[in-house]
Amino acid sequence: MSTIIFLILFPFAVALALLVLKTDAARDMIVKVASIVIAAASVYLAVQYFGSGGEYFDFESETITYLMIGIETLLGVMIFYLGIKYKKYVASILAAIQTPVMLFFELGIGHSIHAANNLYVDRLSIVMVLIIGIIGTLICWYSIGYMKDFHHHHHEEPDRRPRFFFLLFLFLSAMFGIVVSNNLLWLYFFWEITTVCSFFLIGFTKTPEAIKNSFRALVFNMLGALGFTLAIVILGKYYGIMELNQLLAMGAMGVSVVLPVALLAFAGITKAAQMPFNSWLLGAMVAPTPTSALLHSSTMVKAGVFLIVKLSPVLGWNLAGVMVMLVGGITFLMASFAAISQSNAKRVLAYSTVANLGLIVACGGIGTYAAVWAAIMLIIFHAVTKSLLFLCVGTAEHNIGSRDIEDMDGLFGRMPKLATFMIVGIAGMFLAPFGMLISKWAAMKAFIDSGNVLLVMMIIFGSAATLFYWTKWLGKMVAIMAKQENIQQNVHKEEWLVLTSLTVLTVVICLVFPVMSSFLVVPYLETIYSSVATLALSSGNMYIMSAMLALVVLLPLLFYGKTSKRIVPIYLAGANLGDDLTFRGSMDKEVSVSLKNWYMDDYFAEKRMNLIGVIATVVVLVTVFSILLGGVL
Amino acid sequence: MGKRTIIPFGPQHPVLPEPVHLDLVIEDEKVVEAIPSIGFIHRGLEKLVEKKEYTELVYVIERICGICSFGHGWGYCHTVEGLMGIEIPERAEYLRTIWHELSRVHSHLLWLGLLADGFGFESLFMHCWRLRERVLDLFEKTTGGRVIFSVCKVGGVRKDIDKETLDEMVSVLRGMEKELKELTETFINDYSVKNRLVGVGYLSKEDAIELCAVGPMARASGIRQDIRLTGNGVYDKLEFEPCVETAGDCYARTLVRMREVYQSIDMIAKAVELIPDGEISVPVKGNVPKGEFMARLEQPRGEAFYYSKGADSKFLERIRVRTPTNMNIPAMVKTLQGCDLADVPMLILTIDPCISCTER
Amino acid sequence: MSYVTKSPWIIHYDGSSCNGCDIEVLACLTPMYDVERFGIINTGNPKHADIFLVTGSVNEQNITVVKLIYEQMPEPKVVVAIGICATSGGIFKECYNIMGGIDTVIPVDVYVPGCAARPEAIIDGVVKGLGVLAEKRAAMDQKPAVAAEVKEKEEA
Amino acid sequence: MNLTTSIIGIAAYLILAPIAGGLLAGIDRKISARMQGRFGPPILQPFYDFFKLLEKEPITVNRVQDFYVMCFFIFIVITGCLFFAGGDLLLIIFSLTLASIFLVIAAFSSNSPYAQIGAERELLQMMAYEPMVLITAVGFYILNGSFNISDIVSSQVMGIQYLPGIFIGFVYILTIKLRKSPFDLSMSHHGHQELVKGLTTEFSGKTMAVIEIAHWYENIFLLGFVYLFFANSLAWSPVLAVVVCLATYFLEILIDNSYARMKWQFAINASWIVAITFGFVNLLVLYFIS
Amino acid sequence: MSEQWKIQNFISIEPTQLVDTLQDYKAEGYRLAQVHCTKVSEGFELTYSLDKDHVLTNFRIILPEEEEIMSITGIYWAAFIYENEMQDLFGVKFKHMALNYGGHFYKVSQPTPWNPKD
Amino acid sequence: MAAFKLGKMILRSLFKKPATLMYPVVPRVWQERTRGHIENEINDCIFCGICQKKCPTNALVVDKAKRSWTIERMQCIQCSCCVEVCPKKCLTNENTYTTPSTEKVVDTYVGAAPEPKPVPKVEPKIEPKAEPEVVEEKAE
Repeated sequence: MSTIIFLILFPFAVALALLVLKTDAARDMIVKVASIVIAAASVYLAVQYFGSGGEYFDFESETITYLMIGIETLLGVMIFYLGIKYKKYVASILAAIQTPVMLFFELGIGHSIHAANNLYVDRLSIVMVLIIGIIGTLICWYSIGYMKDFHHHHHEEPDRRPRFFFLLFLFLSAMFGIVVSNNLLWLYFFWEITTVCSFFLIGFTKTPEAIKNSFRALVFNMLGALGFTLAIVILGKYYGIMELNQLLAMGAMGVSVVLPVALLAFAGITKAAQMPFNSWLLGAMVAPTPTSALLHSSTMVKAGVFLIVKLSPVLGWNLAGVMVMLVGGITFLMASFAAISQSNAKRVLAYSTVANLGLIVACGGIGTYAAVWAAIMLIIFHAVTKSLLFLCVGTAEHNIGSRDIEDMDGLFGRMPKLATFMIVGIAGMFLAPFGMLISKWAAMKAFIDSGNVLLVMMIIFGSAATLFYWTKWLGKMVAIMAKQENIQQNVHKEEWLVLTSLTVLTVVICLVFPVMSSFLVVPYLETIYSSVATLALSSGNMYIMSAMLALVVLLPLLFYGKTSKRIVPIYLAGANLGDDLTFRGSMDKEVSVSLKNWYMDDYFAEKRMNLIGVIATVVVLVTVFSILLGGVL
Repeated sequence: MGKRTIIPFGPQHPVLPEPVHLDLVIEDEKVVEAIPSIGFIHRGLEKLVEKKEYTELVYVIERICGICSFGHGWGYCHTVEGLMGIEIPERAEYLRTIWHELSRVHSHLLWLGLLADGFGFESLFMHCWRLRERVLDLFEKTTGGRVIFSVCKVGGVRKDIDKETLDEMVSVLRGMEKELKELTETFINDYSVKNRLVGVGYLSKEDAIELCAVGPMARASGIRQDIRLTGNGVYDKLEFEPCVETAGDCYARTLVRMREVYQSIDMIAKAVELIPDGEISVPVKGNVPKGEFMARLEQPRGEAFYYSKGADSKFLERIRVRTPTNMNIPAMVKTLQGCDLADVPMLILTIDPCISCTER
Repeated sequence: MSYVTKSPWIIHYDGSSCNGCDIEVLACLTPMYDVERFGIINTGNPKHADIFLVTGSVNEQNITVVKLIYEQMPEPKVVVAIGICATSGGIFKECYNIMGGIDTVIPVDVYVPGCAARPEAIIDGVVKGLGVLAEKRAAMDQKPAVAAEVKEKEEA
Repeated sequence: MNLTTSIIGIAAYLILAPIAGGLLAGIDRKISARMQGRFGPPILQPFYDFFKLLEKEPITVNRVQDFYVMCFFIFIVITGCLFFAGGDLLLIIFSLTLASIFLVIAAFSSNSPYAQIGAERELLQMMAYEPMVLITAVGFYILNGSFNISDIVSSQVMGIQYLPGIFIGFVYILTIKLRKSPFDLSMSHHGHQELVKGLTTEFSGKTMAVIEIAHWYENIFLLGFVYLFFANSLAWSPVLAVVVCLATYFLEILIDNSYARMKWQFAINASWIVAITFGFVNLLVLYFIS
Repeated sequence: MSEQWKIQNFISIEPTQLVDTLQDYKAEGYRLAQVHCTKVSEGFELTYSLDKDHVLTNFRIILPEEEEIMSITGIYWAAFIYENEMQDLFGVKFKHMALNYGGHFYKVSQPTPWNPKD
Repeated sequence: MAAFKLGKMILRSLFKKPATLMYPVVPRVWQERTRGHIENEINDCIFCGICQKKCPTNALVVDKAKRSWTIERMQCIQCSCCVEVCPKKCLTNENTYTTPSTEKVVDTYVGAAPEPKPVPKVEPKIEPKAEPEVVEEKAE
């Protein structure tokens, strides 16, 4: 248990220290040491509880409860104030509703309910702790160099790095809190902190756009939190429970817990940026890239899906489950389509994140053994690969001055190492022997088995779109342009270290995923599902996949770039000028060849896709909640 | 610039039988901008007036273009005859008209084939050209050449066609009509063909007038414009009404040309009925007098323009040929904007470009 | 027997010709003459082509184009000049913008006469070109050694 | 299917597929020529072409494209082997996708306009046909309870009885895969198209030969899909299935010769509409009756 | 109808009148049929032919070699082909061309071959 | 939907004999008027040189002194202009074309010395390599 407490408190302490320290050297030092310590601690935690598969702790203290209430109230007041200050009254109103309700409940009914176990660790927690502990700290490490550049690029603004790192570590602390809290009030508390961290990080640059987007994120997350609050109130008032495991147990016993579960899932949906709330995640892309990597792809949004996966045993073919799977499915489909029309790398990544979260949410909604297996696998693979991609884009942005995919022309010539990492990352997101595809495969099979044809169609069409937008990016990466200058020596050492380790991790994790599956995920699933279903992937297929991966890795090492052939200019319809980059154009001018990807705005216009998705999901949400509330009232 | 791709289209490109060049600026596949460049075939043959006598010049003029070769020869002879005040025999006029209309049949069939190839309908292309070969056989039989005839000369024609051959000509053409019906049916009604043609490259009547389009291009946009109406050759005796369509898209242009094939066949049949006996040429001697003469001709591609300026010598001072493509290129450039990349061949083809005509 | 002669792929480029020979080249592909009987495909891409059919003569503007297409074709390759314009400039020889036949720019292997060259003549010309193609292919086998020698000399 | 039959299947595929594929291509060209009123090339022409390409001078536009093309070939062969070894249908589809992506990447890597647009179009086509291919797999799975081809061919039911819609849909997208008109958008076997040679513009000589042979492998494997619809445990079903495969191929040739090349908008609209109307509805019905 | 093709009318106008005249004719529905140039001893002899209902009207301008003439691309955009051609082959100077290839319309081996400058 | 509009023609063509002429296997039958190549009945030629003067491509060279009439085969456009202007009508346009060759073919016809009769038959003078081609054609 002490490891858990350490994981929550240590990052917090580091955060406070970073807020105070102003010198670069000290900051670098602390971040590096803290990162190593946190990563080590999370691995230690994994080892510690690996054998037992986890346990519950009744860590209880009045002080902590009051402290939490106090902080929550403070946060509420602060949001109320900021809302007024920036004329974002919706945020203020939400804070004004939510905080008193929560306060009233916690001091009233909530106080009388005794929570037996406030903390717990199980294998899912271990997975999440590892992700946060390793990926999270890698990103923090990466931020050292990145933020120097960032500060350099935006030198007209005051150096806000202390605040940045403070928020980063505070966030890690809260994240650990989320994945180990069994008490819903505790969970709620950490949930709120991540929201606030995210809010401040999105508004980090304080540009009008950043402020607008940060409030949007805040409002949407608070809407979710409102759902959370209601769920807690209902659970406390009508069921008399306050603990997650009890909720699940009640569900398993057949007690109808659909309404609170639906509300909790709703909170998860907002946090996981599912439609209709996906726009906050897109807006969050104004934040510095490590923020995007950490909060908006690999961890914070994972809190949302984590909650849903946690709830999955009580989802399935009930109203809450149907709601979750439909929202997830629609989001997956529409976000995948919308990604096609994007050329800003971060927005593509954002849409892809939304889409993948949608897939995980849909898996969670189905709630069968195989679906949850797929969901957990997706969480793991997505966290690793997506953070790699985000960080690659960050590095590219600082070195080529743009985050637009179309400006990454000839990146292979300019920054070969980075381009290779990016290729691995992109391939990892959708290609056959890599993890994301394996999970998608499993997810698909789970969907088919669950008999939800609509969802099957969504994943099928969504995958087709995924293929399109990733490959065209990939194409940009592999394009060999003549006469490119190598500019990659400007990249910070820390960045290379992190990128390299993430790339290795991406590949290794795919190689060892059968191990992960059988020692981590399957045992977890066996604890919640009494019946053991067959997995999507037979061992034979896993071997084939591993062999394919080996081939994909080995072939380039053996043959890549080796040729004895005569190298000739490209075909330019007989108008070449000799350098492969220009041709003799009309009026005898020299015209540069410019090759851009397709965006198909007529078909997959972002706005239209969002609109369709939002309408569809709103209809689903409204319908489900009206039926549920109608049943209650 | 953002998402704009810039590619060279031509000079060497499989859909272009003749070299032109376009700088195509495309977004996805939509053409945003197309800047044409020509001059790959410019020979400067009008300048040969200084080196060739007016009687020999006809061989040069015929070789301005291998597809509308006969018309060029006719148009040129026309101007010289006008300058010199020569009245050519009626039979010669008839023969010229027959060959000219036969050229139109061959040219339109050729074009239909190329168009089919342009939208990737290989078998249609093959069948069009298969039929076209029958027309070429008629040419070979009557003139001795398949594409360059060398039958027109100042003062008449060089070769006569006897009665049997004329009748055979008509029966061959009539025989062709049946198979032609199947082909035109495909062009008119086939779903995939219509999908590629209808609404593509729309040129409104106003635009067509504004851009001075000529020939089938103008007629497809609803302009009743056909130089044959001016009564050159024996067209005034053949009673015809130009084929006019109003839709103004590639489909309409296809329709116009297809209808003209049938119309030309009818005209040939009628001319064969009416053709009088007599001489086929008058002797021409002496210098071309001072003066100038302009003649026009409805070539398969539209209005062609011939101008000669005499200088009281065996050599002309200036000849000038303005070909239909010249006048249709502006319309093409206009229609190219906003089309799909896949439509580019279609649009280049529907003006039935004859670049070697244009650049001479 | 080398397979080159069994599957000669052609590329056609129109220099400054009058179209007459061009349409005859095209006519060769169509049912009446059907050169696909000999495995000939009109590729339209120099990188795939074995035989370069040029019609028309060279003028100021297309001189680079003709050269480029020839350079982009992989060995063994054969150039067939079709029609008298491609052979010598023909009737346009005296025009101010004509530089002469194709052989002023690139080596021509077979000349096909005619104005316009008949499809039969074009077929004959291509068949003749096949013989040259086979010779060139045979020469290629000895070439690498020669090339290596040249390289050594250059380095030395 | 046990290990022995798997190995026999793989060996047979490795050896026979290029021969059958090449012959099929030759017959295709001959029939097409006849349909166009021409005499046509010899049946063995594709092989001549192949060997000719091997004889050509090796040239390339950069150092890497050969590698990608090689990968394309290897993964196409692996896909086919998995198929004929009776492997998992989904795995086969994913492997096929991987292979196709290598080809697209090879085209992208050349950074040449026509190859690039060809690659984009190829991607679009992949996006267009992928759903229908997956639906086909799903259909077989629902019907037989297994993705394994060995289970599908030895099942009691004949796929076509329950999957007629999916069969139609699959034949529809087969036109794309076989690169036949109206969907020969990204590369065409004919010279005259707006993209020069599309995807393969920058490949020549041996590289092109590798692509050719990969296509032969691919075509045979794709016909294998058609085979699945008609194969079951009955002894005479393989014969019927082979006949249907050939008939399907003939139908594709006929379609190739009687349609204009459509634009990409049509390709994606039509394929998806077909996937939804035939594929999805068929799946719904399947769920309903099972 | 029948003898229209024999009509040959050439109307001489001054270079300065050109734009106004063409504008008037265009308003009446004339289309541009062709423009051409001949080198004569006084300079360039430009002929602008307009067509209405299949009857040609030709405007004749004698332009001294050094003088510029107003482009008619503002009236008939399609004239850019003729004007660029004349610019390249004869060296006629045009003012305000809507689409000026700047001497790169035809790439010729010698500048202005119809009006050699040596 | 109007599909397979060409289907009938395609299927009919499939089972019909192809339209191909099978050219090299089956020799082409020429029309009477076909303009192939120019032939000179050299014995009738008076070497007046009108043909040389009128030839639009300057493909002909007539040398009165050597009594030779030379034609550059790869320069001739078969316009038959020379045939028309020939005062002796010794020129004819035969309907077979000059065979393609790896070199530019030039044929020279030399007339026998004017006086002694009878005049020998056609005697194409040997221009290296090109000669056998001419003979071959005649054999056809």
